[in-house]
Amino acid sequence: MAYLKKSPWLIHYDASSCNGCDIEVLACLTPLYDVERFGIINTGNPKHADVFVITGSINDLNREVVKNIYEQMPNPKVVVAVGICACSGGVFAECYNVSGGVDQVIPVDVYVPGCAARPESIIDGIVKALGILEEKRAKMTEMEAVHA
Amino acid sequence: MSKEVVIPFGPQHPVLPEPIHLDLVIEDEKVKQAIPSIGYVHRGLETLVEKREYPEYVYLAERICGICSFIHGATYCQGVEAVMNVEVPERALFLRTIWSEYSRLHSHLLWLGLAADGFGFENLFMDAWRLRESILDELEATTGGRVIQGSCKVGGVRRDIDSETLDEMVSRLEGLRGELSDLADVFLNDSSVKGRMKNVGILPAKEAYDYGAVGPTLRGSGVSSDARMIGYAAYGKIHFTPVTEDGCDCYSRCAVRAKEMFASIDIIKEAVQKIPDGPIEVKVTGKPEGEYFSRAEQPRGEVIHYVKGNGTRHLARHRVRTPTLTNIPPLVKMLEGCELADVPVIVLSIDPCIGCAER
Amino acid sequence: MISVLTAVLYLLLAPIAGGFIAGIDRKLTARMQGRVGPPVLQPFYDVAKLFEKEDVTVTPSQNFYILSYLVFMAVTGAIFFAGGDLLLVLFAFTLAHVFIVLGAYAAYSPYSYVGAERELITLMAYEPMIILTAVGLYLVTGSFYVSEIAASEVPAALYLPGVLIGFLTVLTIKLRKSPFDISTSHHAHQELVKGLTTEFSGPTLAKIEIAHWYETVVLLGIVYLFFGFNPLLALVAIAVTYFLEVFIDNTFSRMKWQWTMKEGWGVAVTLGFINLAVLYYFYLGV
Amino acid sequence: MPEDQPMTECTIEGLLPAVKAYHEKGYRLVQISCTKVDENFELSYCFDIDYHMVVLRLVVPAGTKVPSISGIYWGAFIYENENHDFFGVEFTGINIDFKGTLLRTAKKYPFSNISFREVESCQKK
Amino acid sequence: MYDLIFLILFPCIIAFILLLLNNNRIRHAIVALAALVISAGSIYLLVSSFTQGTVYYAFPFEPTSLVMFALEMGIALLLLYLGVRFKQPVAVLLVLVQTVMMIYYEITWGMTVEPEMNLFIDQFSIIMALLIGIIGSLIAVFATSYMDTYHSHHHEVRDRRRMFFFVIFVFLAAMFGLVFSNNIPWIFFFWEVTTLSSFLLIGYSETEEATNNAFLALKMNLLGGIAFAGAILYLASVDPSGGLLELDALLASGQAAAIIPAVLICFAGLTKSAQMPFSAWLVGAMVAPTPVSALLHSSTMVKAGVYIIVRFAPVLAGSLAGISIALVGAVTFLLASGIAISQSNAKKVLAYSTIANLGLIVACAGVGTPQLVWAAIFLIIFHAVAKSLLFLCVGTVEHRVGSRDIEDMDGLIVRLPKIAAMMFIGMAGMFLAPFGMLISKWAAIEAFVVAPFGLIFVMILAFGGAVTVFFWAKWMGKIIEVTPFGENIEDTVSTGKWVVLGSLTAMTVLAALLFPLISSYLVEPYVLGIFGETARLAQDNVIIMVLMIALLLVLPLSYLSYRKQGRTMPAYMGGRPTTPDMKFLGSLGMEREMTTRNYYFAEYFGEAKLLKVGNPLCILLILAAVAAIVGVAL
Repeated sequence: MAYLKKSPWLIHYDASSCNGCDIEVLACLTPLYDVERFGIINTGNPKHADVFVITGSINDLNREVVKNIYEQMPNPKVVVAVGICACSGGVFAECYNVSGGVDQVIPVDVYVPGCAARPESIIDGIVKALGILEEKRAKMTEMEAVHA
Repeated sequence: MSKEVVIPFGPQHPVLPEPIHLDLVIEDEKVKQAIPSIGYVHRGLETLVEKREYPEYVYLAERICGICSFIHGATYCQGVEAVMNVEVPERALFLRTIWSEYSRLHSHLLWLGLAADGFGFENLFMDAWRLRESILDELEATTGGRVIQGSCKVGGVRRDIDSETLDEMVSRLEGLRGELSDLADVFLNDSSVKGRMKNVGILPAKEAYDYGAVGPTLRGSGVSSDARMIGYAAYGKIHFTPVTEDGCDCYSRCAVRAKEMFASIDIIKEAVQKIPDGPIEVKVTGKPEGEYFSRAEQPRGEVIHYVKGNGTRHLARHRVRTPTLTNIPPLVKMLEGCELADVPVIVLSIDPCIGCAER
Repeated sequence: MISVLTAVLYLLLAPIAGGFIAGIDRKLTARMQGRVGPPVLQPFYDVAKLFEKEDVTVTPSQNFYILSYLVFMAVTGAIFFAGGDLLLVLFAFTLAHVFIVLGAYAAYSPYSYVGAERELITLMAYEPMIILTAVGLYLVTGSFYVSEIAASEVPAALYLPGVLIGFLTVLTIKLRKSPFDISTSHHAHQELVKGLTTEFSGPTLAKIEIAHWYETVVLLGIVYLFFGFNPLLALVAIAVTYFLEVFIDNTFSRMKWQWTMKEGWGVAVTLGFINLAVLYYFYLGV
Repeated sequence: MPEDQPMTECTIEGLLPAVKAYHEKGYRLVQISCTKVDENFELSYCFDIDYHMVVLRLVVPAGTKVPSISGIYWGAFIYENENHDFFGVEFTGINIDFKGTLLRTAKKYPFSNISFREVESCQKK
Repeated sequence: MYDLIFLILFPCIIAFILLLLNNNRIRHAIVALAALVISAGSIYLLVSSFTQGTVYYAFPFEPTSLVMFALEMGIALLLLYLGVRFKQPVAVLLVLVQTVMMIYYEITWGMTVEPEMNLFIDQFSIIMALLIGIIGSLIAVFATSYMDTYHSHHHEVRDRRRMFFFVIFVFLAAMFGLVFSNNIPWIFFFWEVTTLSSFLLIGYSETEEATNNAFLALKMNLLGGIAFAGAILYLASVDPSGGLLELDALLASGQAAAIIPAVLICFAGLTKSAQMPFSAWLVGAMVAPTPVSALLHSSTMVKAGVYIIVRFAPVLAGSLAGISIALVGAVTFLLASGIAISQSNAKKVLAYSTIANLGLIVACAGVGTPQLVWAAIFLIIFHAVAKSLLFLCVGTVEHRVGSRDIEDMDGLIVRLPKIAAMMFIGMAGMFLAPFGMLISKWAAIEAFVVAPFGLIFVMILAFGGAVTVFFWAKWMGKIIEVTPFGENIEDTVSTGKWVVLGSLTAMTVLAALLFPLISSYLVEPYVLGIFGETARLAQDNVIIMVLMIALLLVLPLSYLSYRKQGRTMPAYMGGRPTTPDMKFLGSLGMEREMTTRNYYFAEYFGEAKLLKVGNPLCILLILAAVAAIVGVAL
């Protein structure tokens, strides 16, 4: 089993990134990096996604949006925070409208560093997340077994 | 009984790489009303002038946006230099010009790809982004960063490019010209692409000018307006005419961008020919006092960095007016009465960079 | 006339064949885009993964329609491969499609709703040409039965060039390939997110995928009928057809609903009608 | 070479006539920006024709209601809404009034109320 | 024979009782009882007669004809009075023309013609009698409680329920008379009674709109009536002995002799079945209380029109006039289906769907091959059942929800789950695969393929069918949306209504299940009797379809397993936080509510737009048919 690892579908959301990490996430799809080799698809729809790739930090307006997207994803799911802003707020941490990294709102499984994060490290991060995804699935089936 | 469908379009939406939201009111796929709303990526970085000293603030200016990064940095520096009356060495100005045009190339390729994706031509998206990688390679090789370069500083630039490398870069660009024109050819001549962009999102010249459109959005409506003609950096020394198209629709805006890529190559080529030897920076001392509206042409249009110094190491005010912000009113007009399927194409046709617009 | 054995074989093998076709499709697409692309087995991994996921719904009833969609898509194919009446196959097809549309409606979500409306538009666009295809095959082979059409020695494709081209056009609509992927697309980047399938997740989404595999096999089966006189040629024709579909998918932008209608009805009233009119004149003298 | 950017000051009554004059001469509205200087708002209206930029400066005390120029330059609403959201400058008669929802900031009028930035930590976990 | 006479006279008796009676509760009881008796009577007719084939009965001609003539004159006087009173000169003129024609006939031939076999029964009549007897009386039962609610909602409308039920039962009687008569003047008499009845029912609410629409219906039907009268005059003049005034004799007399009266009578059929350019009256008729619409659309009135055309199918078959008439039907089918897309008023959608389906029946009958007649009869059956169900459901919904607009039917499955399920079945019956309408359409396609000029019909059928799927499916989608708001308000529906709706739903499903039996015991023998050959669907296909229905009935059981599994989550709203009733914060700080609306494409399928095409085209086609018979006459 464990087909999750072979077919991770992403959803990407730009929380309050400067676009630097966003375009690098997109660049992962394109011929040079071609993440579809690993079965990764950028679905753009939370209900189809397994991996939540989020760039940029949290502000007051997008807090609910990030939460909403996360909740709408079916289990098991993982969150990958891409770029320093998503990890901690980065250079904008002191801005009045920025309240910090994504982990304030939703649990983050993998932190990808960089400003902007390079496609290679983004792919690395996602691959790492797949391991966690698999653990979560195993736990989920265990829970189901217990309940049943 | 009203037959109107109300759809929350965004902030999270796969055709919008960035969060912006529209409340689409449609009837039979005809958009009755579409008012955009922004604010999801607002950080408020302009207030950080109080925490960062003006030379250090360049990093922040560059991170206003990850696509127009270099030009933001350069325009900010240009503003501070104007306030402080710094005479920047010629070579640095030429290098800024070269990098700016590389940024424009990568941004236009990025846009062409996203636009293709917006009207469902995945292959074209892939092709545009494949070519974009070779531009990014040049940027990375010469500055060290793919999307955020960090090579501009108040008083000049941080890195030099030796003339051999410059020549190689030009010859590689010449090599790329063929592939780029193949790509542009599809955008300009493919019937299905034309079908999706011709007569979509009409913005007549007068409205474009009156509503404050800038950049390709304005030039696509036949108004020749390009901030590079002001002659900042080394543009004054380079022969150049703005690209305009007079279709006033998405197709024209696309054509402007496609053709500007070649203009950029020409500019880089000319700049490399004319680049003088010399230092790449001057030492800047003192504290800025005074104000200046620093203007430059970004891939998306004219950007303005307003810099006001008060005689301390901290600026009193830094305000960025980005092209996307001022292109929003024309966008509101363009969306009126369009088709639902045209919404992404029209929104993308102003090349929105929300990261810029909201800072 | 009706063969239960082939129907059962279809029920068992079609998902495998359909999955492979989808895998080859993705590989080909990637190659055309200058990418390596996923493994050929990727569609199977995707579906297997979806079965491992949680089934999140807006309302439980939406899943009922999808189950019906899958079942009737399978029934459609079973009737086809059992050699049943081609028109009945087409009507069962419509029934199956209406079910997925209803599933999208049931969810009461803006995107799936618009997707459902658009799916109905595509349904309206391709239906006439599909019916004319059956009629054309009847005119040259003298039967509406798939078994008899397939066994017919008449080179149907030669008599029905217009109908064949018309059918290939609407095949693109049916396979939801660009330029006609207006209701839901394989690539998410369209104005409707995932349109029709936006609200389905996990196992239910997997069922939609499997139903799509069943569908692909039947549709390619109809292509076979044009070349039934020479099975080898028919297989080549199927391969060429599918390659062509992938190629078209990669060389067109997505069209709007008006064009989908125009194309679908256009080929029916021009190519389909002219071709059939000629046949009528020669065969029936009317 | 820095550009020459001539600046004229105007009064609140003189604003609309001055803007109208620019509009009639064919100037393009470049931007409207605001700076808080002491207790005053310093509004800059930039216009451009043939790559020559002029600045119209209006200095008003906080709390003044400024007439909107969106009747003359339709697209001005975006700047006026922005300045309202950042500084709390009130514009009267905007054609598309977002009523403070264009950029919904965590703090109200962050650019005119600088004090909180000194006292509070911005990162609130 | 007595069962025929009973079925004609019994509703009349009930009608008079109801006219005299003013007690609502007794009325309910009598209607229910009468409905039971009439249904039982028609079923008895089926059981006793279906094996006998065609049987003719001699019924005294003279006295009956006199009574009928007297009644006809009475009707004429009533219509003249109403026409004058409501200042409708055209209507007055038409009544006068028709009356003069009938008086002329009566004076010239009335005493000399001597038709003998005046009543008859065959399989087609049995089918029609079943539809009239069962569906018609179920609608009458439904009407009792419907009219109670109607009057409690519409205080401005004068309570004329006595008249209402009187007319309804007279209507049923006339329909029975129409399908049992072998005597063409008698058919004409019953024909005129249905015209009058529908006129009175449409104008029930006495509003200006209702009155105008009633007169519109009257005028159009009178136009048909005049053609019918013309046919009688022609037949009497050709054969003064009256031999040709017997339907069977006329049909047997061969195309050359029968084509002229056939076209005239079919013209009457076109007006009655609301084909273009006469579709306006049926659309206008929906101002009437919903049971009236149900009655007009399903088992009476319009079905009289297609009944007569199907009867004349053997005469029309293969003639140029027949093709023209068939094309009127085909064009009407295509365009009316198109118009249905652009309508959001549920009753209007149903009306246009009726017009479209009648068009299909006319197309089948006009071309008139055995297979097509087979299909036409099935279309009549399935349409009657499903359409009456849909009308009555819409009527019920209208009273509960307060609107008959489809856009107000969001989440009907939440608010009125059982009604919604019934509507669902009714709609499925109208356009989905294993159900009746589609079987008939399918048979029609297969038959048209080999028929003369078949390609044109096949094309029209292919396009019309596609359009049909669109407008039904989007409506279906609307009612099954599971909205997060809305309460179950179903308990206010009365028991009587449940019984009626339940029976009709059961009949929709049963008709599809029993279709092989109906085919082999009723329709096939009829077609065989007329053409000497018959049509049927291949047994394989029948088996497959029955299996499909079985599957459809089993699949809902899977619903039981869904309750346990899975998490429910609000719909995807672009990431925006949404309240449970789908409100969200929009631009400019406005609170907005997500709404879903169907597509209508008024600019492509608008009523005015398509009628502008359809009416002239159909007039031309009718003129072509007339030209064809003039050619024959010369």
